[in-house]
Amino acid sequence: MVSGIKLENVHKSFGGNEVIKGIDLEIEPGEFVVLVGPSGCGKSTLLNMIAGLETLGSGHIHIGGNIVDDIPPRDRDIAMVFQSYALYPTKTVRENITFGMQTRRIPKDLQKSAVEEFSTLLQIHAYLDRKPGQLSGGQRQRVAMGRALVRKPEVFLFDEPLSNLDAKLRIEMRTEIKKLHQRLGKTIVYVTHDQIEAMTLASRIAVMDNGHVRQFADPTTIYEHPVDLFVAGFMGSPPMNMLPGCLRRPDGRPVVEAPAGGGADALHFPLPDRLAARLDQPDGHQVVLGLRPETIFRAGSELPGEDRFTLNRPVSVVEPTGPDTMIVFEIGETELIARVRPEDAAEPGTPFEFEVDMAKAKLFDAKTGLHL
Amino acid sequence: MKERRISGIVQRRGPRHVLMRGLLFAILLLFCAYYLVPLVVMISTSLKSLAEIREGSLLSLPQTLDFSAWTKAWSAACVGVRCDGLAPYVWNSVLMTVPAVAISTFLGALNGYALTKWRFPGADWIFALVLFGAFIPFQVVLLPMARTLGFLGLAGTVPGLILVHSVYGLAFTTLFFRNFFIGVSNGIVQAAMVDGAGFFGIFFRVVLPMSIPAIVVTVIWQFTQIWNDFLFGVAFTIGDSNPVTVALNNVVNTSTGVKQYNVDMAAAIIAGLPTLAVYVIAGAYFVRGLSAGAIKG
Amino acid sequence: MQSGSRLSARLERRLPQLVVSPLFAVSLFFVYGFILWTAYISFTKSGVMPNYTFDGLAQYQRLWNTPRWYVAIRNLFVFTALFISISLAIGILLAVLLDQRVRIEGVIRTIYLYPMALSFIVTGTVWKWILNPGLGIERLVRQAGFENFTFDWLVNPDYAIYTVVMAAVWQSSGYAMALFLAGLRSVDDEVLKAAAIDGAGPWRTYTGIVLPMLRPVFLSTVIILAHLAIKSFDLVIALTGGGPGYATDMPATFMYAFAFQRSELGVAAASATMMLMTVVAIIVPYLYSELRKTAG
Amino acid sequence: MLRIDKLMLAAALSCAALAGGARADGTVEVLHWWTSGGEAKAVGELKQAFEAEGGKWIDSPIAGGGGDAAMTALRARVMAGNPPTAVQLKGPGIQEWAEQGALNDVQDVAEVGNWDSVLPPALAKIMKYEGKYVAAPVNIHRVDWIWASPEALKKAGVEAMPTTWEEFNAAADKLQDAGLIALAHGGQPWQDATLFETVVLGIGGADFYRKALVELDDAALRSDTMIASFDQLRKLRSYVDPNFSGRDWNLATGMVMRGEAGFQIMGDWAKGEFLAAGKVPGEDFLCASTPGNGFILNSDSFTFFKVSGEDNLKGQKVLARLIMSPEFQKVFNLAKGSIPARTDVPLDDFDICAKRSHEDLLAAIENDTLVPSMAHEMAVPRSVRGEFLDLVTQFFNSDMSSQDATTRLADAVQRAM
Repeated sequence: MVSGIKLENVHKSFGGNEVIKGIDLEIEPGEFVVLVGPSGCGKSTLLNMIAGLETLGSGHIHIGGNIVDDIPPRDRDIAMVFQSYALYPTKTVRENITFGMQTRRIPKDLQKSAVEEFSTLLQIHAYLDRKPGQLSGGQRQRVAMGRALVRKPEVFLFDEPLSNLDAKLRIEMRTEIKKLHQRLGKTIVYVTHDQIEAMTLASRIAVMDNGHVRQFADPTTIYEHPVDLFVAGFMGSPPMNMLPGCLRRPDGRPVVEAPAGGGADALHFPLPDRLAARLDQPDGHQVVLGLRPETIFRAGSELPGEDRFTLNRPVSVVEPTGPDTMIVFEIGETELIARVRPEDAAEPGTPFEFEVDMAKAKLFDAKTGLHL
Repeated sequence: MKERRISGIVQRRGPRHVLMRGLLFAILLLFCAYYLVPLVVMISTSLKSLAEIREGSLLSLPQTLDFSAWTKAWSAACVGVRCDGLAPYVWNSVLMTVPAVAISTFLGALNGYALTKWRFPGADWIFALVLFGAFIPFQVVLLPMARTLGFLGLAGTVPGLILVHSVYGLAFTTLFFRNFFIGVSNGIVQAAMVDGAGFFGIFFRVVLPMSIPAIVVTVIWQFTQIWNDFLFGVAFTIGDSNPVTVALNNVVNTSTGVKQYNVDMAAAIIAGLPTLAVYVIAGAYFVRGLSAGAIKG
Repeated sequence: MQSGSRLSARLERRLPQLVVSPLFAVSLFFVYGFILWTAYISFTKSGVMPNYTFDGLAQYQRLWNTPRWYVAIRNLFVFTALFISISLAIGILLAVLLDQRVRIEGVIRTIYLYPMALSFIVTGTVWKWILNPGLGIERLVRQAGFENFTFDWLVNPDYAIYTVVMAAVWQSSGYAMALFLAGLRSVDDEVLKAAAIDGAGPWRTYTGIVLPMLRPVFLSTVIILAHLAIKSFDLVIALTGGGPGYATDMPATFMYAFAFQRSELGVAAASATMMLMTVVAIIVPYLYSELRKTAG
Repeated sequence: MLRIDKLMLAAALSCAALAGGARADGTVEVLHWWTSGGEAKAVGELKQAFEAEGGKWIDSPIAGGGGDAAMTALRARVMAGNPPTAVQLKGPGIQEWAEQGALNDVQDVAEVGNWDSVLPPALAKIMKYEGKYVAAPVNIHRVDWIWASPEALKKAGVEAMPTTWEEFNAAADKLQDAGLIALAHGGQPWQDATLFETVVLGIGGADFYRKALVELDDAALRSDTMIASFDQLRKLRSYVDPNFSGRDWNLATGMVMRGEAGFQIMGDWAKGEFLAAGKVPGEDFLCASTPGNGFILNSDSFTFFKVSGEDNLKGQKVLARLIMSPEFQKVFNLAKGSIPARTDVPLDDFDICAKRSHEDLLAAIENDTLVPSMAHEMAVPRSVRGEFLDLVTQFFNSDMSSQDATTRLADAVQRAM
């Protein structure tokens, strides 16, 4: 049986400073949930509380249907992988892996077979008798995973496990973790500040900020339907363009009016019907228009569609990434990024015809930050 | 002190936990008593009258507080034919300790820096040779040192004593700073070099400001050692320039005459007060400095 | 101009050596020069004052024929072994206990550490009182109603050395505690968390994981304590004066007594030379390992 | 107004001090370990006398361990080439330093003052090196005293002060039976040795004492008399309370003073302790010589080190003259509890114990029973004395047999010679 996790109104303060401000979260058995957010948002604290490494301020935590508020970590049937790997430096790799079983008095032959099984799976067979100090970063990472896996717990907790690896190894290990999840089917809670890791790994993502969960949903929903400016801005790379403006209805249809700057006329972004229908805000309401970089491209480079809007701005910076090229331009005071095909790029300073797919535009209330 | 983040690990609460916690505090407090008893006895004796000391147990607390022993120890106890108390000698000790601590700490920092961040052939050997000097019993060097001071014309002077303490403090100060600097990234030095700073520029502007923890540990150590020294003080100073430890000895170790234990104890506490204050005030930094690398094997 | 700058560049490159060379010269003279002088004196007829007439091994013969020297050596070994092991044990125990989120840690730590600040010139008298059967602990316990309680180690030649150990441990164990506490604090928190997840209780966490990680701290603490033990002088003089009889004599006090009380500088120099050889035997392996570790 | 007066006074004083420095009649730096009580007062007398002559006095007191720390400093000072003008140094130590060529003689002062005729010959010999005075004695202490508490003796039914060791033992047994401590003693090597030498004098007599403890005659050291002496010392050990170890002598004196203990065997500096507490000799405490008709001599003296510079040399001579002046000898010894080193100083102002001491001294000179103290560094070199102290204190603190002690003592003395 695979355990789910349920958090009920969880609070935590450190010396009068509230870091977790009431979180409710229900994680289904077998789910891969990623807690993501900027540093200091409370995601690691929350993970530590699930692990029992941090006491609860108030509220309840259930694992596998049982309240574990006062259960020490060893009895929660969990395993954890740490950012620094936290291997025991004076023990060999084998001893590191079996330590948890030793403390639980698991018979020697079972320990041995478990080591066999997972060292093969993680390809750490060759250095079982070395000390952690003699291993490379990637090898240590594998050992840390081995230590977590070998006890076959119901829940795995990962605390930024890949952040100390170089880019290539990180992608490799990312895939490996995903494979492991698919193979074992255990519940995983994974903390990272890297939104790409969150997107690639998660079955559901909890975006956290300042002690709150802003949004808890599957990656697509998070990306396509962020509930507020924070989630919208945090997920996606390069981040979503945020253009402040105000709501106008010049001919009955709502548009977003943004000053173009430099004495030019203000721009009027027409809103698609789907969005327009929902709006009941009065004219002049301050809003933020959210445009993902990939929804801005060179005019005519995509098949034509509905709700397109074109504008002409000079290019300020060009940043090729290989598959795409980023073009930075300005509307008023705001810098925007467009993701164009490399062959569509232009020299900085030259005028450029941008086309915006308004069907994918998001609209937020400038005051509350909420999605409209 | 750094906040421990593991302090939140959930533990089973129950009678067993309460018991263990009680045991923990019992042991801690027991040791507090062990460490405190001598000081408490000293303080309580210093506050008794001579009559009360003669009658009662040495370990009992004073019935009435009598501060006259303190005044006497500070300004009226007789050291030889002079009866000005310890006050003038405290000042002698300050005059000797402060420059000696400053010199040995500064030179230790400079040497530790040169030996670790500008490694040159033989640096380790030099360090080993210097370190061995920390283990020399001072009684061994007393006579040749006296001859040397006489030769330098520094015999019986405060500068002579400062020289002696600086020389024999160097081994430890160099050790502390070397161990600290080993843990400091070479990149910082290299970056400063790229910026055009030279040997001393890097030392004063980059390395020294970041070695506060090591400086604290070294200064505490040196201050305690030098302030508490008796042997060099007695051998290399004359009469009125004696450090306070020698004066204390003269007050306490009377060969005849009635022992004024309350004055003795007050004098002893006065002589130990500066080092005590250093430990109490800088104690937290001391442990922090130690963990910042001054103790690495 | 150019040659000038080349000269200064050359100077700059040699600067580290130039800076270290006074240190080197000072040690060479004030440490090694003086050791050689002492070694030489041990082969002369020196009595009241140094006398440079060569006298062969006579002083060593005299030294090794003096029963008191054997007592001093035996005491040094007994004292050093007990002092180091007890200080280590107490230091570790207190460091581990203080590491258990004790709220008043700062206060307790200061209490443990303060004896290091005081010299035995200051605390010797009070220790004498506490340990004296007629004045201190024994009397106190007897007054409390335990008439047969005896604690007369200070005045018992067979046990007096243990009272010296008690006072020495009092002074230095807090320092050992500070070193270990510093060591514990430098252990990565995540390792401790990992141990908690792995199900290790406090005992297992410390003995199995944390303490083995403190090996370097262990080593440097032992060296610092050993150097205190070898140098211990004030302590013995203040507490027992070497007595009862000369039961608590140590090489340092032995040397001092012969050099300065008895006008037998030659014997004193011989004993100093033996002492230094002991120090070499202890320190050189440490230095060797130290150098090998950092040479890479 | 008052303020101005004060200022003027201060100015006048500082000018006086300066002027005093300028017309100083010699400078002396005196290294001593008399840092408290009657002793410090006694040194103060010397300082005053010296300053009255216009000299400048630099005081270098170093207390502790009967001068051990001071001797350490002295060696360092001589090594460094800046010895003090005068050092509180005595006995064969004077000869040792003289042999090093470290001393100045004050023979001219001694001849003018006719020292030879006023000092006991045994003492004069110690003060001289190669026929010239290099040191000046300030006092004579008698070591072989018994101090007693009349109150305790009465309680135990002891009627007279003992005159033989048998009587002493009998009295001590009575004291113990009465629940008192028979012998107040402090377990420090020099105190143990003090007991030892008074026992040797009492058992063996002055001639034996001289042979064994001064001339270090091997046969004497191995003789049955020596064994008998150790037997008596063992006996004394049994009269001591269990907490004696490390106790300072003045605390032991206090025990007699309070009537807790019957006897203390200690030199006449113990008298100073009684007097300081306001006790009257003959009433509140009793003094008697230890058994045997001898006089164990201890004398403090100032030894003159090789200083240079006219100012220092002059000061040295003035100091030598002052120390030996009858006026100073009287004042000093009244303060310290001893008797003058000069035998021609009238003792009218002294107490009965001092007078008795003086009479015994003259008699001892007459009968040739004046012997120098071994325990107090008057008889043998410090190296040999050290061996005596080691052995005696070892004997006192263990159950070594007297036979063993005798053999080991003789061996140790041989080694040190």
